[in-house]
Amino acid sequence: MEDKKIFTDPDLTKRTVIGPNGEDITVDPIQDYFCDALPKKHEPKRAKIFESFFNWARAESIWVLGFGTGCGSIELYPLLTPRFDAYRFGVQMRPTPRQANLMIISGYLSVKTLKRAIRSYEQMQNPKFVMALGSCTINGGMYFDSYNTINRLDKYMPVDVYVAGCMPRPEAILAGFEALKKRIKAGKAEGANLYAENFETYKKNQKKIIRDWNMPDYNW
Amino acid sequence: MSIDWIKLLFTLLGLFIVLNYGLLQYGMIRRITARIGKRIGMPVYQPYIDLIKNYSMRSQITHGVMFYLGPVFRLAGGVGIFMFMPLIYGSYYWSNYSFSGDVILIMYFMFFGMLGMALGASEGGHPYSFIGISRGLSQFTTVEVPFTLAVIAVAVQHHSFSLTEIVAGQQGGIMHWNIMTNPFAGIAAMLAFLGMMMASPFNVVQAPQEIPIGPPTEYHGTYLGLLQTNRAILYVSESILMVNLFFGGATNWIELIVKSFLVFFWPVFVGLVFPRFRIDQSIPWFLKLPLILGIIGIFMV
Amino acid sequence: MEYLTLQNIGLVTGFLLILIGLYGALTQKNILRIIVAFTIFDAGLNLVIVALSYIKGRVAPIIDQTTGITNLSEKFVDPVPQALVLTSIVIGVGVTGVMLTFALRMFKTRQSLDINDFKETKW
Amino acid sequence: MVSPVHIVSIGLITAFLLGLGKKSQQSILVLVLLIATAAMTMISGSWLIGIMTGSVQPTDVFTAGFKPPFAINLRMTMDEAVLTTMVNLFGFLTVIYLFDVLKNAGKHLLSIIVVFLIGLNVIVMTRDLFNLFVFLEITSIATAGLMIMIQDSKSISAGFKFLIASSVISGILLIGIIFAYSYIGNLNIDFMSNLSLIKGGSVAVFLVLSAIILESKQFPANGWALDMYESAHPAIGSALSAVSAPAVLFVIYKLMPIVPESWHSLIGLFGLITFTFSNFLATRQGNIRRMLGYSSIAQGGLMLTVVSMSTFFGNSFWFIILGFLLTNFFAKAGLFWLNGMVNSDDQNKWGVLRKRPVLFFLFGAFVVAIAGLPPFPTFFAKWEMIMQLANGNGWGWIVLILLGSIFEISFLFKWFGRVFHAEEEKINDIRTPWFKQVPVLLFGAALLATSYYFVEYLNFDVLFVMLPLLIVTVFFAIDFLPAFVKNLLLIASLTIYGYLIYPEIDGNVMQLVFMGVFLVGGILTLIPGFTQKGTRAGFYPFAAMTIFGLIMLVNPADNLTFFMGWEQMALGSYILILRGKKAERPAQQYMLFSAGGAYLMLAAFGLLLHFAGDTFFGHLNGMLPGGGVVFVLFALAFMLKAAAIGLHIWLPGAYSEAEDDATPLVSGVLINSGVLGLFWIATAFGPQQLFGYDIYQIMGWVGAITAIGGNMLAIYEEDMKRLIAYSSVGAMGYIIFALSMNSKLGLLIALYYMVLHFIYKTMLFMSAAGVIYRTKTRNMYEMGGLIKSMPWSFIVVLIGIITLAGMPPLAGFAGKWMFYNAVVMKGWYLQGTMVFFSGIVAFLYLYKLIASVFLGQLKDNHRKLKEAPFVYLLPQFIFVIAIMVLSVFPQVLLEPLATIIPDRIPGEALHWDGKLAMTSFGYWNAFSVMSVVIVMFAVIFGWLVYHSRKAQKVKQFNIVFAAERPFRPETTHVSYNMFAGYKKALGWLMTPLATRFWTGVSDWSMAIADKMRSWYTGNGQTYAMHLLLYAFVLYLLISGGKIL
Repeated sequence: MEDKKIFTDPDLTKRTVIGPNGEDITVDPIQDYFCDALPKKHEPKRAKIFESFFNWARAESIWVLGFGTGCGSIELYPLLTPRFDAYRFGVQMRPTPRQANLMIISGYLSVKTLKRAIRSYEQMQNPKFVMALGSCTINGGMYFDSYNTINRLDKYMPVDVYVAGCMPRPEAILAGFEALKKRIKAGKAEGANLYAENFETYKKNQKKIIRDWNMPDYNW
Repeated sequence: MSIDWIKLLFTLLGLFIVLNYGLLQYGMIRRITARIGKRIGMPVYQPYIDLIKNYSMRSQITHGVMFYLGPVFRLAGGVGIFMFMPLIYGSYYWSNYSFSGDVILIMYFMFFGMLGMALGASEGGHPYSFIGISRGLSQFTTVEVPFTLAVIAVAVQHHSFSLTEIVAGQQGGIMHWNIMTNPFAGIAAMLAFLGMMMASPFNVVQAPQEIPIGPPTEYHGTYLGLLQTNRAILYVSESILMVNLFFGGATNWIELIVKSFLVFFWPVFVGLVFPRFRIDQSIPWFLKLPLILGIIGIFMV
Repeated sequence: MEYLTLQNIGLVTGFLLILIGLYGALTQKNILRIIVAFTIFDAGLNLVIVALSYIKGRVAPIIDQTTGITNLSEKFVDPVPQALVLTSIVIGVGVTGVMLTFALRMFKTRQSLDINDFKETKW
Repeated sequence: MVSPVHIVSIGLITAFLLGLGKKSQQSILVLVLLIATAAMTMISGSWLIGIMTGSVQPTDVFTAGFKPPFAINLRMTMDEAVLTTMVNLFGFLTVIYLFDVLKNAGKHLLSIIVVFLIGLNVIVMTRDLFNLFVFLEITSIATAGLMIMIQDSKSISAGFKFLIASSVISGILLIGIIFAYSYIGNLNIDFMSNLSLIKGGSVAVFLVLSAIILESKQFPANGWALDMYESAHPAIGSALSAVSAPAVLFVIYKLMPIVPESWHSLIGLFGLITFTFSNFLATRQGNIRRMLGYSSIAQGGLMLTVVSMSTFFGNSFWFIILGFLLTNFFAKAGLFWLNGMVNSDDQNKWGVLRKRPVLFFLFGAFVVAIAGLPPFPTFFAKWEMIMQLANGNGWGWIVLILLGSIFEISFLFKWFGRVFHAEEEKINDIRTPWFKQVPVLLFGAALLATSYYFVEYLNFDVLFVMLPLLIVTVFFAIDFLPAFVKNLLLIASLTIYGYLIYPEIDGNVMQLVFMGVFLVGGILTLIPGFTQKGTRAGFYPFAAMTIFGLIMLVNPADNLTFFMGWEQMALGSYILILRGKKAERPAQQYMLFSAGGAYLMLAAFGLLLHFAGDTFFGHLNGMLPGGGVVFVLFALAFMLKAAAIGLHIWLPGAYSEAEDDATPLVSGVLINSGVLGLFWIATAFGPQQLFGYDIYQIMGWVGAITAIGGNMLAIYEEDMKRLIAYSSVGAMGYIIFALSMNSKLGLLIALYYMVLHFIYKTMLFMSAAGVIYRTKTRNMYEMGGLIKSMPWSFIVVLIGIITLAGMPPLAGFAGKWMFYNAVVMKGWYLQGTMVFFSGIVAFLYLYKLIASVFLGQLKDNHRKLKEAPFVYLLPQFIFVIAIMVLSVFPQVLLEPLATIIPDRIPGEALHWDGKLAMTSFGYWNAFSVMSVVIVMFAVIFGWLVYHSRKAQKVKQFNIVFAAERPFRPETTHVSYNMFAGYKKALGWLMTPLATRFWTGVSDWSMAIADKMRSWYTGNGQTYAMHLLLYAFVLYLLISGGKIL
């Protein structure tokens, strides 16, 4: 009888409120509060020269979403210190997913965090990139048989660069940035479009893990 | 009504110069900031790349009409200040559209962008936008008081609100600059300038660690590009305003750039040294020393 | 001794009565006593009226054998106040009567004749 | 012509006849009484008419065949005819009114009524002192008899107290009479003119006079009278107030010739003290009848003043006394009678009157008449009295009258407001049989007729006063029509009126501007009224009254017209405000402050008359030497209306609690009357000094503080309308500041800003009204995200706030730009900076207004809102167009406005070079600024729209929320206490000093009144003591401190 345990969120269930003139207004939060459009694929510019110019700019200006998961987030901060100074490579931290291009999944993802990570990822704008740190995002690492962590990140979102290690040192992450830049400049970093194209698959995978997905499929 | 096309061309050229200068200046400042933190820092041209990248974002979202208008207002405000600002003393073509109005027009045009931005960000509906805006507006009220006193002092001193006149009155060497002839007003304005630039210690408006980045939380892509463009233009324009008001204006571009860079370096310098004020600390701060200096400045005339 | 005329005695007595009456009216707590005080007050008033009109050596303005019918205006005291005093007495009686009526009714409502018990309307 | 003595004889015969009747024939007896009173009325009435038309000569009736002084004579002249008619008519109506009571009462009551009437008639007519005494006593006994008509312990004990008091009084009177007789040898008033010259004779005069004064219930020796008013049957109370008091006052009038000249003013002063203090004590009264009693006594005091100073008032005496007498007669009687119908002394139960619109209207008319507001006779009488007093330098007197009037207004309108708002469930049923209604209706009609004659007598301008009054009257008459018809009619009549009046004022730019503001404002603010359903009873007459009152201010022929317009506007707007659901207290505050302002103005008019003669204050043309006080009084009065800081506390409540669609009228339009006045005094008086201080300097500071204070207060408001209301305070501060700069530019700013403030504030209030109409709430934190459902309203608010903030390129900037120039020219840097600061502070609340209502998160219950109705939007967009035109071509307005400002005002004017505005300090070209901005804006917007053409539209919760989602709109929308940080930083500026001060004033005066009225202990003996003390003090004052 697992069904009974499913928690229904009172903020997301339909409800009736009384309008100013005494009329009944039915509010369906999912419908009314959230945009339920699905992601679209955004084609690159047809003119090759423009596209490569833009890709160069994207590669040289990587804005990282400050979202730390797992133990790897501690390895991110040294990037900004004089010793490693990721700014040199055009890498900057942004506090809001709307403005960020790169999401760094810095370690294992518990199911709960995965949900948030996906939301944040979806709120980033195309083109967007994902860098995954550590073994945990590749095969679960030491949490391979944990009941509440995922094993493979790229089942849930398209990953551009994996940086191996447990955890990778900042130098490795810097190398990861370089690799990502190459990928972007080569026009291969089309993760956002990949996600949009294979949205159903990704969503299915995500929902398999996240039982209480009670929001519209795509978080705008 | 005949339009002076050559003048328009010069104005646009000036705008282009100022935009580039602003972006480079920003890069430069970031670089200098990095060096103070013993880092190497980003390339000087990094702001260009950021700008291009933002304009090249493929997807965008919108929260409504006002969401669009916010950045438009903001940039129009910034460009407006530039448009009504005489750049080079004695040059007809580099005086932009300053014949439309005097320093008061410029002062009030600052609000134009602020209010528009505030409305646009509010349309986004993000609570942090509201909080950031309420802080920004609150702080702005007292920032402007010493600044206004200083402007009035200068205007009284030169018997004109016209920036051209004010610059003309300061010609003839460093001792004629208003910062020398009326140091109190000058210092009051420079202190107020800290607040206008929203640099630390007065950057609680955007407070990245606290309310992501305040008003523009929801802005991205082209919107953010507009805002960045505006920042480049606005900061330089405001620096030029300070140069015109207190540092003798400029008779050529080199002088203008050097002076405005030095003026702009003042809030950066302060910001690197001091930590951030809370909003209820920063608001009264401007009503203390800067206000007193401003009042002395006005009665010095 | 020249002040000790009948008129002055009347006047002084009258005013004394008036004062006594007023004093009584202002200090007595019993309504009936107040009414009595007012009758004293009235009596004093009337006495003053009569005394004021008294002229030494003259008689009351009533024609009888002793007065004859000639030169009456030199024999009589001023007749007008006499008439006034009659009216005044009548009115005094009337007022006293009304007051007594009120006293009766007041007693019926409260079973009390203390004037301090009738202060429900104030301020 | 029937001899007046037959009034008495008919009465006596009737009294005897009634004695003969049997209990079973009570109805017939009542009929007999009715006929008798009718006959008495007819006799005195025929004399009145005869004397008025001149067909009959005033006459003396000699009794007993002798001429006075040997016998009693009754005189019948105009005065007596008026009074006896009043008495008898009143008696007649009382009989009708008491029909049910009399039918069931004993026959003695009928006799008592007749005796009472006879007594009063003779008191009025007789010229014989002793006869007077006799009939005073008879009246007293009859009054005592009437007191026990209702036989509860209250009225019995009150009757007894009355008997005690009247015994004491009659004692004093009798001694006085007898002394007078012994000195002078007769009893006729006409033969006593040299009594006071005889040694000791003045004591006799004093005794007689003081007895009568005591009889006229002067403060503070009047406890017995108050108790009577409180406990007697309302019809009897009404008789005491409406006929007894005037009769006694008439006796004083008769006695005045024998009273030494030097006493007159002292008696007058005592009367005035009664007026002031009785009204003062009445403010603490909850019991209606006692309150009416206080009020009657106060009116009596005022009339005593007039009567005792009849020689001083000279030709105006009749005008003044009739004004007070008739108003008090009709209105007080009417109110007492209404009290009898409502049958409750509890103000809360008076709400029942609302079920009878006609009676309710009359109730209002009575209250307003007593309060001395136009167009009722008291208003004109008070005006004339003050003018005369001012002529004679009676400043202290004026202060007392005005103080008393303020107290009067305070309690009367508290009552009125309570009746207007008393809750339905507390309302019991009202019994209004025809015989109770008829007297009230008659007296109501008579009051209105009297008012008509007074207005007619004063010969007002036809087009500017009589026509408006006529229109207002018509709207009272057609109040039963549906709302939209009346709305249409009012708009039409305003339009036609504008058309009629245009040729009159064409060429006078100032009048055109203000008339435009008032007329156009009136018309446009009425348009939203089309959404109203039903009859909307009572709105349109008062809306018309307000608007036409404003119009009267624009082109007044003299000070009186101006003042009348002012009061009329105050009254009309008071009702409009009172109509709001929770407006009782705010409306009361509004009325009090309005009245305060009006009375300050009245005092100023008095002073002006003294200094400058009978000129209209706006036409003084320059310096008025030593007019500092006048100027300050005027300035205070107008600043009250314009809500300068400290005097502003009425404004937020009044504006926000008024009906939503009436708010633009009472705020945006009406507040300009204050500006009009200020502008007038600023141009007419020139710079003035008070105690060596430059008044303009002070006003400048007041304006600056007002600007900051108003705006600061607005920041923390959560109520949409209160926020806009406080913003009005700020704007008014700005205008006051600009005016007090006293330079050409300053005045230009004030005028320009007046027009602009009118436009944007009306617009904002209407827009707010539209939003409130849809959302049914005024709290901004309950709204949010309305831009999607109400885009047009949003645009209006946006334009409104940009204008308000003074941002280029819209019209508001013109004001700011001129302001800087003016400040720098004037040298008021500090004040100027304060005003500038207030301007930036305005951003805070403007942002709050637009953001928390239109932006942010849409609330659940507002999901299905529609745009505000078209009739709300139409006027708003007319205003928007006006703003747009002004923004591009400010010279359209600024150039004509500049012509209004007289040349003698110092300072530099604004120069125009084509589209370029110039001063010696700066320049500004609105057209080119606008062009630059539009081009720039369009380019950037085009660029952005092109770039973001594919942007995905998202919904309200699609925001980054730290990887979570918002829970509810209510918890996501930031609005409540939005500027908490600001409060923390600068909240100390908001210490509500003004509110505390006024609350303190009110609390203290209440406490003092409470303490003072405990003087009336309720003990008959104490009251008797009061009488003696009063006489003693009066004696001491008259004799100059010597006991003998």
